[in-house]
This record gives sequence, structure tokens and C-alpha cells, in this order.
Amino acid sequence: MGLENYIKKSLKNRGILVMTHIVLGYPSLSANEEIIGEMIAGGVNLIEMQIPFSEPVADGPVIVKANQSAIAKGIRVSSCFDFAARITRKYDIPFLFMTYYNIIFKYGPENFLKKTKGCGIQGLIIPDLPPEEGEDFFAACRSHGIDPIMIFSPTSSLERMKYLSGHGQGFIYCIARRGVTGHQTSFDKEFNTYIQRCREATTLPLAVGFGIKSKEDMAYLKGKADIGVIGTKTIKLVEQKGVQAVSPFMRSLNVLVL
Amino acid sequence: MGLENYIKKSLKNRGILVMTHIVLGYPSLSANEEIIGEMIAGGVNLIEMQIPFSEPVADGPVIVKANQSAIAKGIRVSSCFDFAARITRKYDIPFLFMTYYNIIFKYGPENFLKKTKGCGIQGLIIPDLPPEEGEDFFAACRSHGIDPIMIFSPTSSLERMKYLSGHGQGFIYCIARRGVTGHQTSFDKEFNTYIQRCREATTLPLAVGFGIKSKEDMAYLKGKADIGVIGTKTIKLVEQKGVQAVSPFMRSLNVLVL
Amino acid sequence: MNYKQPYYGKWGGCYIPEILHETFQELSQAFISARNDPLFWTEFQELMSTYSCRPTPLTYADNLSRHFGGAEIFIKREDLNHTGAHKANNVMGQGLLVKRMNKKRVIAETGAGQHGVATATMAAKFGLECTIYMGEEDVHRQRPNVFWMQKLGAEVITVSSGSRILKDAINEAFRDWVSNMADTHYVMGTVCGPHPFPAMVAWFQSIIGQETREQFMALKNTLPARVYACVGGGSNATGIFQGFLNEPAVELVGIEAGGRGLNSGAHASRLTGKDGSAGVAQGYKTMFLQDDNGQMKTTHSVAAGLDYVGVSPILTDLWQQGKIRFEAATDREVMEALKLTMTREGLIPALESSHAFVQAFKEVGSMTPEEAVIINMSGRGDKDIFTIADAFADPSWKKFIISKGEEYGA
Amino acid sequence: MNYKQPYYGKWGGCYIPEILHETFQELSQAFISARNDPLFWTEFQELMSTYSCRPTPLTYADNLSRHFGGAEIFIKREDLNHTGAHKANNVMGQGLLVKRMNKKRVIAETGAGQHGVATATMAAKFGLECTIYMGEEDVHRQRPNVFWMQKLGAEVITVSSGSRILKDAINEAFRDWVSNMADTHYVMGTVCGPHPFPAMVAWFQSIIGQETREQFMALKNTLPARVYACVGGGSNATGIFQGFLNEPAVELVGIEAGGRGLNSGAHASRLTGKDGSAGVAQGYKTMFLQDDNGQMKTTHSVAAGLDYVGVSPILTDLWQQGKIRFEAATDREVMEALKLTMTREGLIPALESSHAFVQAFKEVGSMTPEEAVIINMSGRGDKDIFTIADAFADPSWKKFIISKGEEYGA
Ligand SMILES: Cc1ncc(COP(=O)(O)O)c(C=O)c1O
Ligand SMILES: Cc1ncc(COP(=O)(O)O)c(C=O)c1O
Repeated sequence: MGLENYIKKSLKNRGILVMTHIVLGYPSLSANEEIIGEMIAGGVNLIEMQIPFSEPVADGPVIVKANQSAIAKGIRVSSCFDFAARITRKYDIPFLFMTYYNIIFKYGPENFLKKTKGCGIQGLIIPDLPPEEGEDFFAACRSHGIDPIMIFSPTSSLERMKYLSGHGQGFIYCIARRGVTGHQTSFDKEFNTYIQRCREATTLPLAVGFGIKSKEDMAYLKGKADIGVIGTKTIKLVEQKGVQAVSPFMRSLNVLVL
Repeated sequence: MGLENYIKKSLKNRGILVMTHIVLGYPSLSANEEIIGEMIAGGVNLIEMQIPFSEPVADGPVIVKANQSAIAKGIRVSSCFDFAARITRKYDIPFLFMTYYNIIFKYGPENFLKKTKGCGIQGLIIPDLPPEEGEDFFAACRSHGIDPIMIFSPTSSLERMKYLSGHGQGFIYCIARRGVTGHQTSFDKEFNTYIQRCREATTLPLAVGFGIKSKEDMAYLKGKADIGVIGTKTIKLVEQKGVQAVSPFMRSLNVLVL
Repeated sequence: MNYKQPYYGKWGGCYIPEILHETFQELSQAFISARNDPLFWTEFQELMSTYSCRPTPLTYADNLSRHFGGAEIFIKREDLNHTGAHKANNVMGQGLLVKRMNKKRVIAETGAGQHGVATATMAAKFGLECTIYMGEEDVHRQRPNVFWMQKLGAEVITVSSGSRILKDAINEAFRDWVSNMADTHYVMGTVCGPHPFPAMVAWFQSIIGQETREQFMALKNTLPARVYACVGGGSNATGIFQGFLNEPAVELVGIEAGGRGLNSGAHASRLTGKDGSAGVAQGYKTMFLQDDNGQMKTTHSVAAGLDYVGVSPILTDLWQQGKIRFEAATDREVMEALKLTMTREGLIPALESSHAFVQAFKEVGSMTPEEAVIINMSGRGDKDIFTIADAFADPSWKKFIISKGEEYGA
Repeated sequence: MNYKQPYYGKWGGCYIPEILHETFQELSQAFISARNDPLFWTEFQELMSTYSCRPTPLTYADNLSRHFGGAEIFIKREDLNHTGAHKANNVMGQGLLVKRMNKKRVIAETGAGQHGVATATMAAKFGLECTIYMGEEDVHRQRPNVFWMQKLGAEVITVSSGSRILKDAINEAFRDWVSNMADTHYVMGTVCGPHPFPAMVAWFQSIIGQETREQFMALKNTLPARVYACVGGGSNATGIFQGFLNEPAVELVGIEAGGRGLNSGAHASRLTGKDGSAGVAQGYKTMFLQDDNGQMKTTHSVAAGLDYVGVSPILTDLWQQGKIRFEAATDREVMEALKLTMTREGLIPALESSHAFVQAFKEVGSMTPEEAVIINMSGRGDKDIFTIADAFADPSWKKFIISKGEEYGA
């Protein structure tokens, strides 16, 4: 039914949805599978799976290290597809791929999209592909029935957001602040104006990512955004408290509709 | 009676005279005194005593070290004068000072000459004072009754030698070869032409120095030169075999008139 | 070259995170207005001739020419720039842009450390804060440059992610930039990265080619037969080649790092040999050394400044058009050429620059004395003292370092 | 200055062993004929502009001028010469003379190592054998330069007699020369030694003053109020001062090494303060640091190139005539001035040159913005990396050297 509808429908039962993030192959694909199981058990609504890249320029140290480690252990794009195919069959929430453009370019964009579609992935997040470079590719995404997720940032003007939104589908990924993944975000007046601008620019649902890590954050975002993205936080949680800490944590993020 | 006469007279009893060299204060003044005693006992005809200087540019490593060591132990120009006064009273062969010009310049040339004369020194050898710079000083020497010893070198032309000789008195110090004190000298055809040129240029007796170290050397020089100068060799001898080796060695250098 | 558009043939582009969109707009504006302002270039030339030593000389290498007995060898002396390499041209140019954009801080990546030292220098001169990112391996092999950057007032951040060399330093610089672009300019050190960097760096470095052409013409009243330049990111090569582009009489030769040999897997030859393939990384499309999954490979060169996984899109396009011939020089060949150049001409080329000398030395012997070649000596070798001492296994240097280490350790 | 006669007032002369008489005759002839041959100077200028980077720039030090808020500060950039110091001027000039005299070998003393590197470079360029004498203490504190001399093909002989610094290296060079003068030229590194060395070195270095005057006049159409130069032997000072001699409007200021202070006994100030007295050594008459017996003292300076017991007879004469004011800068002041210059202007003066900066910094604040001063930056500080690291007790550098030492020791 497409991500947008799924999100809108899900919002009836929950104040704000949770999208989580994992790096494929870190610490291993089997660990990924366990962690996903925990996430699902914890009520997570969407999951973005990052296909590792050696040059993850938009990521902070924790995710950089995860990318490097996964590559060092030999993760391959083909195993990511295999993994995705199995997981999407196993769970019925939507899964997305997040990766850098070279992974796609090197695979061959057309082939990549076919494979992506074939393994049940519903959306693509590519932090280093602006529409100026990705116009054709995003069109191809859409014609393959995969939602290209556009990214807004606090530095994007209203006009720019409108332009971006025109290339996107599913939802918009709003970067909460400047910088890379994994650092603290402070929600202040500036953030509120930014989110208002996002809303004005698009009718697509809004996901807010970068630095979201607690129930308080989720509660703050409720009403402003539709999805809160938990990224680095999960990796740290698993490193510090083990896999079984994931589902209780995810459950704690549930914010009621009222 | 002046060095020239002394030399000519002494040559009646000996095929070639021996002039030795010591560095004042090395290893100590009392050792110098002992060594001089040995030299005299060994039949040495003249002794040049070097007043140490921190920059002995014409000397080789052995004498450089001796200069440095004497200065480090605190030798002063005034103690050199005192020493000379005592020694010249004790022995009746001629003594000369050898030193670099700064020692004289700093002391005051006029005072230096008075003192030198006063302590019975008969000649002065100054390796870094060519007549172009030393004309007045050499004249002052002569008027104080001290013989300024001029230096010839293998690179001096006949004309140059004549010019030099005009400033000298007592004898001429002929440097046997290029280089500094203390290295091997080879007596070859070139050397012979050089000594012939020296003879032609001056009526003063000729001393040959630099690298003279054995009876063979003395025998070779006999007839060509009037004095053979034993320099570095004594220092090495004392270092290796002790003071008492000096007189036997000196005695061994005696070359008969016939 | 059309400096306003991001592509050179199918190479280049501007693959940047959205967060930097505005910053690149602003930068492109500043660049275009500088290019359209004739006073800007005058100001730039003035700065380079009073603060650095431009025009740098074109030196006739008498002894080397005689040694090989073929073409005459001329050497363009970028080593005589202030801070010791061509990197100063680009950095001072970007410094003038920073003043126009009114930013207060600069950041830069560095491999050999020359770009870092040049940037730290420019920051001191223009009163800017400065942070330099440098791979851990490069920090080690170019230690003197690290020392000077710090003394010039820059913060040097050691990058230990990835291969711990130049490309990783670029990633870290981008990570800093996406946090601080409001007051910070990223001084990209070579003709790579997202548009307008390649166009901009090429423009500043074109001063080398302009001068060289004029100097050579004044001497010989003709053009050189060949021009040699080493190619890391490609800035010194792009700089000198621009003086001779589209001259059919002049063959342009770019020399990449052959490392332990083209078949060893331990090199940084993206265009020479068969290991490079098209890709998109660090914001632009070019030929990269990557595996079949698109993961960048670990490169190797004795010269930190050539030890880079990508290459200028401008050069890739000219290579594809057949306008530049590419060759590679191995680490070993580089040491030989360096030795010869030091002892015959009294010149100490940087290890990077020595790559260009290698290829020229291979070729001049079979050319005629009526022909002439120009080698771009992109920098001086002072920075390479530890690497060269290691390569020559210099015993007295080692002894000195051991005793100095003991003194410090005590 | 009458270049044919050996005295400047009562200073100078030619106090040489007889064995060198012929050699000095020959050298004087060669020098006089070069001076009388207008083509020689043209050839010299040509060489310096194609092999080195002359004219070197005159840089306006914007930030420092503003920092002190007084006179405008200009810096003559001898650091941009090939090999990194003004020493190249003299050495390349003597190199041309060597070619005329048809000698096959050159020897030189060196303190900071700059003169040694320059001589080794010239020897490589002109195809001569080369031996460099360097005091043991200087070998230790200027180690990078030793390394480069060797790599350039020179033999470096460590001198461990005397104070094991510059003056002792000069003695050793003379000892070599008296053995090998037939085929060997002694490239004296500064305006000292027996005639015609002072006249000759002063002539080659006058290129600095000529250029500086022209450059300053072109900029300001007037003369600077003061010119500052550090004084070791005195060659860079003599060089730049010659552009402004006999100009009553220009005050010339020579800065000697104040070491640990003028009253500490640990300095190398021959003219400033009360420790110097007239003497004759190393072939010439000047003011020396000597004891009352005429033994030369051990000097001290953080800058090897200023750590010398004598000073140019030319400068002593001008000092006596009141035409040059002499001052001293202490080791500590030098480090402060260096730090300021690095972080404010992006320039790294050699420790020697930094002495001149110290004095200018003391004075400019009380001058007016209508006045201007020129500082001669005689060389770059790259060579001083070990000394500067020690002075700043740089922990990361120490760590690096310790680990490198362990690597070598293993
Ligand atoms: C002296 C020198 N030459 C060449 C290079 C390679 O860079 P590019 O290819 O951009 O000139 C560097 C890079 O650090 C360098 O320092
Ligand atoms: C950079 C630099 N400046 C100054 C000097 C001092 O010499 P001079 O007084 O002859 O210029 C030296 C000597 O080595 C030097 O290397």
C-alpha cells in the first residue's frame, strides 16, 4: 500500500511512530536478525537497514565504526539482499535500505532497484544523492514501486524543500540538526520553526532523525513529526546492555495518541 | 750572538741540527721541564716552545689537542714567560717562542717583545703573521734583538721567498709540505727542487719542519737543510713511552758531519 | 573548461548531503563572482608574488639533460613557493574567497601535510581558526609537517577510521563541515570533491601553467614536447597542464603512484593499469580504486600525497579523451630518481614530485636534444626526511633519532 | 667599500699561513676580475633568478603591524631562496668563481647547516666534490641539515675540537685547505675570514640590499626608517644594509645573539655589551669574545648560525663609525618572537632570523604608522625543528621521536 499510507494508518494507534536503524553485518547478520526481532517485539514501526559503505561521510563515529567492521568481516551487497528478502518475509512492517550512492552505482542502478524490489524493500534513503544528481534514479525508484526518501535539513529553505518533496515519496527524512549521526540534538525554538517549514513544504509524513534517543524526545516530537528515528542509540544499547535490552527500550518509546 | 751565528757554529760539530718543539703546559709545565731536560741530554740544538692558543689553525690533531688541554688546565701567557725565564737560565741552548698572533696582539706587541727579550727568548715563530700584516712587528722584533723567523712553504715562489727573507732573521722555517703538523712527509724530487729554491732565495740557515721523525729523515735532510724540526713526534713519544724515552730518541738523531 | 557546470564529460558532479546544499550554493556564488571580477585574479597574483615567490622559476637541468643525453629537461619550481609546494596557490586563493564569504574558520584534509601546512599558514595570515584532518598513517610519515601546523596555530586531528590516510581525512573534514558550515569553509586541497571544488582549485592552480608557458616561450620561442606532472588528486598536474591543453604539439603526461607495482594491488593508480573503475564517492564521480561491491580499497604509495583512492574528474575526462597519457612510477623508482636529482642538480623534490621525474627520466634519453620537456616539481622534499631516511636506511640518522628518543624518554 | 684592499678602518686584514699565500693571490685575482666583468654579475643574477627564486619578495606584515600599532613592518623573504636561506646567494656566487678558477672540489664550514646545505647543493649543481665541516654540537642541533648535505652527495665531517661549534669548523676547513688548496676552494660562509672573503661575500650578498631598496622604493617612494638584520658572521646584515648605507634617514640595526643574557657570559654578542675586544683570529682582525690572554671564549646561542666568536670586520668598522646600531636578543625573546610571527603571519623564520624580529618588535610600537621598518628574514625555520620542539617542550613530537627511536633500535 506504500509507506505513506502505512504511516498514516499506523498513526491512528500511536502518537508518533518509531523507525529504527541497523547496519547490516554489524556485529553480524545473525545479530542483526536477533536485534530486528527485538525491535519488532518492541513495537517498532519501520526499519532502515544500512548497506555498509567504506566512506560513510554523513555518519558519526559509532556508525562509521559499524560500517568499517561489517566490511572488514566481509559483508557483501548480495548478502544484504538475501538477508532483506528473508526478513521482509518474516515480518510485515516496512523495511527500507539506507546506503550511499556508490553502492548503487557500482551495482548498476537498474539492477539494484530490481533486486531491492524483489526482496521486499519499500524505500531507499541515500544521504549523498541530491535530486540534482539523482533525478533519473528517483524516477526509476518510483516506477519500480520503491519510495525514494528525500532528506530535509535545517538549512533547507521552504522553496528548496518543495523542490525536494517533488522527487520524494513515502515520507521525508528531516535531519534534526547540523552535523553527523550520533550526537545530541537540542529541541528549541529554531527546531520548531524548522519543522513548521517542513510541514508547509510537503504533504508527505515527516520522520525526524539524528540524536533521537528517549521517550522524552519522542514525546516532544509528537504532533510535530510523524516518525522519530532511533539510530546510533540502538548500537550503543546493544554494545552496552546486549541484544535483549532492545525490545524493552523500544517499548518504552511508545507515545499514546492522546 | 744571534741564532744565525749559533747555527753556523754548531754545524761544525754536527751534520744537521735538531730543533724540537713543545707545547707549554702540556701535559704540564713541570712535565715540560723534564722533557726539555731530556732533550738537552739528547743533544738537541734549539727548542721552540709553543704558547698555546685556542685556534691553532696551522696545527694538526695532536698539537691541537695539546693546545686545548693546556688551556683547559689554565696555562696563562704570564706563566709561559716565567717558565721561559727559568729554563733559559738553566740551559744555554737557544729557545724560541712559537705562537699565533692573537696571543701577541692581545698582550700588546711592544710589551710582549719586552717580556720575551727579558726572559731570554731568542726567536719568534708566528705561523699566521705574514709580512704583509707583520712588517712593523717584525721590525720591532729585530730592534728588540729577537729574531723573527720567516716561513717558507712549497707554494712560495722564489720571488716570494726573497721578499719573506727580507723580513726574517736567525733562520728560515721551511714547511716541508702542504697540510698541517703531524702527518707523514715524503721526500721526493719536488721536495729537492723546493729546498734548492729556498737556498737560492736566502743566505739564512734553513730549518725543515712538518713530519720529520727519524734518523733517516735527518740523514736525508743533511746537506740540504741546516736544521731538522722534530714536532709532533716528541708528543707522541712521551704519550707512548714516557718522558725518559726522549733523550735516547734525540741522541739517535745525531748525524755526523761527514 | 566551463567553470559553472559540475561535469567534465561524464565525470564530476556534486554528490553532497542536503545539509550542505546551501553552503555549496554560497560557495559557487562566491567562486563565480570572483571569476567574473578581474580584480580578484590581480589580487591573487599580487598576494602570491609578495607573500609567496611567484612567478616561481623554470630551471634548466643542465646536468640531468647531459646525463640522459636526449631532450633538454626544464623543471618548474613549485618547491620554491612559501610552505614548499604548489598547494599554496590553491590555499591562498581559497583564503581570498573565505574573506569574501566572511567566514571565521577553515578546515582541511591533508595527506602529505603540505596542504595542511599551507592552510594553517593561510589561516594565520588571514586571522582564521583552523582545524586540519590527517590520517594516522600520514601523521606518522609526515611528522615534521604536523609539528609545523600546530606551531602555526592549527589544531591537527588524527583520523584513525578507514585506511587512515587521505580519503579518510576528507571524510572527517566533511563530517566537521556538515556541523559547522555556518562559519566554516572547507579548503579542499586538490581538484577533487563536489563541484565547484574541481573548477575552483583548477583555476587557482592554472597560475602554474600560465607562468610555465610564458617562461618557456620566452626562452625557446616554441612549445615543449612533453610536460610531466605527478597526480595525486591532480591539482599540480591540472595546474601545469592548463598552460598546454589543446596544443597538439605538447604531450601531457600524468604520473600516478605505482607503489609496489601495478600488479601488486599495493598502489594508487586509478587511471594507469586496470584496477580503477567508475564510482561516486567523496562527493564526485570519477575512476576509483574499489572492489566489485563499491567499497574503496586501501591504496599504497611511499608518497602520502599520492596515496589517494580517487582522481580529479577533470583529468579523468582528459584521459578518456586521450588528451593526457597516464603512467605510474613505483616506490623504488622514485627513490632512484630522487637520488639522481639530489646529487646531479642539487634539488630535493618531494616524494610526490619525484614520480614525475621518474617518467621523464625513462623517456628523455630516446628523445632528441632539439626537444625539451618540463617536469613540474610540485614541492620540496624536506617534509619527507623520515621516509627518505627509512628508504635509504640511513644509519647516522637512525643513531641520532635513537639518542634523541632516549634523551626525551629519560 | 674598496673591494681590493683588505682593511675596513682598522679591521680585517689577511692573517694567513704562508702556505696559502699563492691561493689567496689567485682568489683575489679571480674575484677582482669577476668584479670588473659586468657579465659576471649578470650571470650571477640570472643563476639566482632561474635556480633560486630571486628577487625574493618583500612581504608586508599586515597583522604584526596592526598588532604593535606603530610603524609598518616589511619582511625581506630570504627564506624563499632555494635551500631556505640567504646563504645561497654567496654560495652560488662563489660557485661561479670556482668554475672560473677551474677547481674540482669545495669545502666549507657550517654552523646552522644552511651554508653547508647551500654549498652541497652548489657542488651538486656544478659537479664538484664537497666536504663540509660542522661542529659536533651543531651536528646535533641541526640534524636535518646534516642529513640533506649527505644526501646531496657531500661528506660531512664532525668537528670535535675546541668548542665544537662554528669557529672550530672554520679551523678544520682551513686545515683541509692548507693540504688541498691546489684543487680545492674554501667556500667561506660569511663576511669574515681573511681578505678577500669579506669583500667577496659582501658583494654577493649585496643583491639582498639592492633588491630590497628597489622594492621598497617602488612601494613607498621613500626609504624605510629602520632596517633590522641578525648578525652571526654578518653576511645577511651586510647584504641588506648595503642597500641603505650612507642614507642618514635609515637607521641600520644589527642584532646579535644575547643567549642567556648579556651578563650571563653565555652569549655571542661581540659588539653589543662589554664582552668583546679586538683580536686576530681565523685570519682577520675584529672584535672577538676572548679572555684577557687572547684565548677565544665558548659562546652560546640557541641559534647555531649566530653562535660565533667573531664578527665581520666590515660591520665592526661601521659600528665603530656609528653607522650601525647593535643590539642583542636573548634565546627566550627569540622563541616568543618566533611564536608570534608563526601564528600572526604564517611565517617560520629561522632561529637566527628571529633575533632580528625580536628587536623590531621591541621598537615598532613606539614609532608612527607613517614610518616603516624592514626585517631581513634570512632563512626559514624548518632546520630548527628539533631545537624549537625542545624549546616548546612539545609532547607529541617527543612521543613521536621516542617511538621512532624504538623502531630504529629494534
Ligand atoms: C608536493 C606535492 N605534490 C603533489 C601532491 C599531490 O597532489 P595533487 O595531485 O593534487 O597535486 C601533493 C599532495 O599532498 C604534494 O604535497
Ligand atoms: C638563516 C641564517 N641566518 C643568519 C645566519 C648568520 O649568518 P650571517 O650573520 O653571516 O648572515 C645564518 C648562519 O648560518 C643562517 O643560517
